[in-house]
Amino acid sequence: MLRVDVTKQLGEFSLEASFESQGRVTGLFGASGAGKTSLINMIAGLLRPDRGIIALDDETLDDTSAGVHVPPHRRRIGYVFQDARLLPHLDVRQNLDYGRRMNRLAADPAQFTRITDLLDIGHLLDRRPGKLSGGERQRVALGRALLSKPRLLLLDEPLGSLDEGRKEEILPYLVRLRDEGIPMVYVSHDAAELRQLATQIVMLKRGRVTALGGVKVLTQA
Amino acid sequence: MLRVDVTKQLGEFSLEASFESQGRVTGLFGASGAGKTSLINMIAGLLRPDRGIIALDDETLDDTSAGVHVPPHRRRIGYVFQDARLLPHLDVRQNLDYGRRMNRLAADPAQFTRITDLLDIGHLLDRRPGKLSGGERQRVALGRALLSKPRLLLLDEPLGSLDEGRKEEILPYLVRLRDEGIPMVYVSHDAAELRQLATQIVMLKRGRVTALGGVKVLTQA
Amino acid sequence: MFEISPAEWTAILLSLRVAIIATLVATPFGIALAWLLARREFWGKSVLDALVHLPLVLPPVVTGYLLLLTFGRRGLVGAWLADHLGIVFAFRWTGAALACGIMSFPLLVRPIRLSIEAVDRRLEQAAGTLGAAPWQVFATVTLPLALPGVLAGMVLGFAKAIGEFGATITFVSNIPAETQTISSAIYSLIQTPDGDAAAGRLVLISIVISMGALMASEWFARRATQRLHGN
Amino acid sequence: MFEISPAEWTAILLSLRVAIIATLVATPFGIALAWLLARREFWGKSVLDALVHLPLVLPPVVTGYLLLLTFGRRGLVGAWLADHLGIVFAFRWTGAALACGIMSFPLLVRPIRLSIEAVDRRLEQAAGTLGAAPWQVFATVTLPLALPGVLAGMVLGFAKAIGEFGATITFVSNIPAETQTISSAIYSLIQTPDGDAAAGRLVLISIVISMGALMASEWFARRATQRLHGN
Amino acid sequence: AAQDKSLTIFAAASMKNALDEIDAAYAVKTAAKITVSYAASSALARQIEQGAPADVFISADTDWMDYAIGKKTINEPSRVNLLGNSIVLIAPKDSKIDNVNIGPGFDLAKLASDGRIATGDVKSVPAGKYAKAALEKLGAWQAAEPKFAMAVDVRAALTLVARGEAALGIVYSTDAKVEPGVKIVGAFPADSHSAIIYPVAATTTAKPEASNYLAFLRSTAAKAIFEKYGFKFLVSPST
Ligand SMILES: Nc1ncnc2c1ncn2[C@@H]1O[C@H](COP(=O)(O)OP(=O)(O)OP(=O)(O)O)[C@@H](O)[C@H]1O
Ligand SMILES: Nc1ncnc2c1ncn2[C@@H]1O[C@H](COP(=O)(O)OP(=O)(O)OP(=O)(O)O)[C@@H](O)[C@H]1O
Ligand SMILES: [Mg+2]
Ligand SMILES: [Mg+2]
Repeated sequence: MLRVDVTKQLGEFSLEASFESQGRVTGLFGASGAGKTSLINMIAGLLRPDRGIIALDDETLDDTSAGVHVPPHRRRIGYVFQDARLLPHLDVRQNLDYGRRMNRLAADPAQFTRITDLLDIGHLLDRRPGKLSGGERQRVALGRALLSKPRLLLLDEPLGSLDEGRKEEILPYLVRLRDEGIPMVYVSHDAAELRQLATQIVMLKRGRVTALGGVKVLTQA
Repeated sequence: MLRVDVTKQLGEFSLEASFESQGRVTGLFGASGAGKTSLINMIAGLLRPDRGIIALDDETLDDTSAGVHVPPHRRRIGYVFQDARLLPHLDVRQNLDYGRRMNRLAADPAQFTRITDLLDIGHLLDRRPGKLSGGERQRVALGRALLSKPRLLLLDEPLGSLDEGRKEEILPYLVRLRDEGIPMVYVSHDAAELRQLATQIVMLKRGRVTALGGVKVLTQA
Repeated sequence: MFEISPAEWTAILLSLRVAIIATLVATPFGIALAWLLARREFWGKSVLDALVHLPLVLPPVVTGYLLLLTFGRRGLVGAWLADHLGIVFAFRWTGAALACGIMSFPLLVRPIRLSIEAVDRRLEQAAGTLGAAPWQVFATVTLPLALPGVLAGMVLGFAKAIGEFGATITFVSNIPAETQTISSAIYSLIQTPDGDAAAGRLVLISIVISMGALMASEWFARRATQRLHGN
Repeated sequence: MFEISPAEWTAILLSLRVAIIATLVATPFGIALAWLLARREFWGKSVLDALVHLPLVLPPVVTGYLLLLTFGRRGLVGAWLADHLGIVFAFRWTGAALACGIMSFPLLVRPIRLSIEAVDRRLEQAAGTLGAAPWQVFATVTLPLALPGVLAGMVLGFAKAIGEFGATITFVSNIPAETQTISSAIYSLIQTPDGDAAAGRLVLISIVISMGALMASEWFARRATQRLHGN
Repeated sequence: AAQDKSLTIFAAASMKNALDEIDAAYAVKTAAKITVSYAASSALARQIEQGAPADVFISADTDWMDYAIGKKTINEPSRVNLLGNSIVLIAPKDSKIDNVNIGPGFDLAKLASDGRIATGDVKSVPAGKYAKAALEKLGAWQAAEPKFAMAVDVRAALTLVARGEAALGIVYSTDAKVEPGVKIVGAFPADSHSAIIYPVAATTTAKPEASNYLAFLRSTAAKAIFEKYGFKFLVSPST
């Protein structure tokens, strides 16, 4: 369960979002500049709300009135950034392994192979991010987040720069992940994508939640 | 008329592309990693082909056998990068004006307003790129290229991070630009987008041109 | 303790003039050289690089001596400059500025080079596609983005120029009101058995000057990074 | 011309030892301080910053004299260290290393700070979301990305340590085989009427040493940037 | 006691060539190991004050020896005013100036015309202090003062003249004699300034061997060497 009830002022832009999602995949839908990235930055702990509460399951991650702010590295929340943010000094393999190493988890070669195969990045393992194409970078970022074994996944347009063929390969996998029980917050402006994946939709418009509910709210958009 | 006949080796990836486009909008279609960005980098003059020729109208831009390589700033080719590449130390207005200033063109406030309105970035003019959302950044990059008055526009998934609503506003404008006679090379993996805009399709697969022709080749993909 | 004698005032003002002129004149050369070292490959590059570092490696008196051989009245370059351009360094405050500029040059160049190397070339490419010629790219993209390095280099260079005295005194000796900077005044005082108090006073003054320069540069740098990363 | 006397060999080896130890010991402190100055706001930050630059601003003899008063056998800190930890700087090569370390500290810190400031915080954030605690982020992201600055700082510091003699000779004197570095040997030779040839030879040697250090660092830096920007 | 025949001498840098030769002779004679630290007298005196491991201090002037004695770091009875020197007026080798008579009415300013006069810093370098005293006594200081270029030490002053940067210089005769680029054009009368003296003494922490060394400095053998380098030997030599 994810509970968000926050306000945040960024320059002239004000974000006031309040929703509770039982859904395993919360689809965050909204136009460019609606505040989607800002909102998931707060869930990840990278941006502190001016006021409000963020809670995941029974753990309070942020509570400004109580002065609670769990730092990002203790949240175990995976994040696929809109701008990949691969570590440029590490090769693809090291990027993929980074989360596991930082959390001191044992290596899981089977899982590693499964994910690199799915994302078709197995042939890139020894390359550095500077030599990847845009879509390849995005796939590595997705793989890196998945391999860090998070308890919640934030995905900021993870399939944005991928071609249809690839999207259609990856989406079912994300559906499977969802069904295995890893909750996600999924940002997209592709209604079709969200219909396949999301179990609950939060519609954002200029920093306000304008609709909340099942995927059927997408048709009202 | 754009004529490209080049080979380029990048690590293990080899690009061998040869096509000629009379089309006003050449759609470059291909999966992630197919070589689309590398190809338009060569057209822009940012990447030098190992061997081959690139010619625009009657001007040879690259001819490795004759040692010709026109540097990027003399090509008057506008480029909307896959990763916006706004200049971080300039605000949005200065970014938009940059091409005009460098080419010492007179200010054209009417055109400036038309484009900022179309892209809905008029309220962002005094902001720096660091404070824009992903989609806003992409729109500014598009505006910047348009305002530099190029004789050829290269667009690398310019609408990738934009929502449907916005896409549907911008696409017709690009169609109008095309009809006014500014040739473009348009990279996308969205067949629908290309169908609306492109007059000729170049299909790339693992560095090779696998199909060439009108938009109908998209259906074979 | 805090009465400053007229002679000391003269030395202070001279030091300021020498350090400021040295820093300002050296900065454009430093930027040009930093750019060359950061961005170009050419024959003899490592020799040039070593040459830039030389004033750091050699004892200052040696540098001063070499300056004397080169830029002195009878030095190769010095004689030519005096005859053809009327520029004289020997025993002039200009010579002190030259010595300080050369001594602080390595400290100026390195941070600038570092910052230029760190500028994202993809941004420079983007500027190129917008029609900016290489020198325009340098002036409108590379240099502004390397500003923190330029400021850091100028601060280090200025601080060094205030503290420099070994090369200066060897090259232009110590002539009150012409070449006697705070540092050479402090040195003289330290060499006299009862000069400690006066030396201490001048030490405080040079600390205050450099604190001022430092804080000014921090302020500029803060503004610059705010411009970059904030609004 | 190129026969090196045993005494000169001793000075050369001592210089190398002093400069290497000074650089290696100062580097971790320099990195820590650079990080503090680059990334933290705290009370007294500008005072700390000024303090770091002090050895640059003061004439070296003043720094040497202050070191003598502080770390000398009868100095406040020196006496305590000798009594409680058995560490003696006074008139030992360790003192020469201390003097060189302190004199080159500002040159070490600035480039590192500059590079740390230039590290993209969004990458550090990304590491954080992957579970890296702040110290892990520093060790695995910030520091590797700031490597060019660390190398630049170390080179400047090393070169300075080779050339330093004003503070060293004032603090630990000029005792052959114990505190006489190449630079102080050059100084002695310059003081003797017929010492120029020998001084010139030592000058060449110190140039060669620093050229070596410079080229090694360029090589490392090149590898580091290749790792960053290429494969 | 035969085991500790090593000595550390703290000596003014300007004495290096003479003292190196003397130490070599002493080492041959006694098999002692002599280590000399050459630096500015000021630095050496302060280091001794701070407990430097020096057995013998050889200062280039009396001020710093007096300073050290005042700090009770010098074994005062062992002090000897060993050497003397004189200051001379020099000019570049190819200068037209020659055979200057330095006495009452001596007009140094006029002699320099538009050139500079190099000497050690008149506040801190001994040679400069003596030069200033002498010129004041001769009544030539006021006019000449603006023309002075004060160097960091005598060697630097000498270089300025040898390189032709300065028209004239005032340095020790010991230094002037060995620099081929300059010529001595006049000698200052000995009574125009206080005596130029190089005192030597053992420190309060000196090893017993130091007294042997001090004795050797007063020997005829040492006298010959010192005089070879132009110093005046101020004590009657022991054998
Ligand atoms: N410098 C390089 N060294 C090695 N391989 C490279 C380099 N640059 C690109 N590549 C490889 O070349 C191929 C083509 O890259 P390019 O960026 O042109 O792809 P693209 O078609 O634009 O893909 P996308 O849609 O993902 O952006 C990719 O497989 C990429 O990994
Ligand atoms: N630091 C800031 N200062 C001022 N305004 C900001 C700042 N950061 C973001 N904004 C503004 O806040 C709004 C929301 O930004 P956000 O990045 O959350 O949008 P988004 O929904 O993710 O959009 P996109 O789909 O384009 O990525 C935008 O209008 C943006 O301009
Ligand atoms: Mg966003
Ligand atoms: Mg691409």
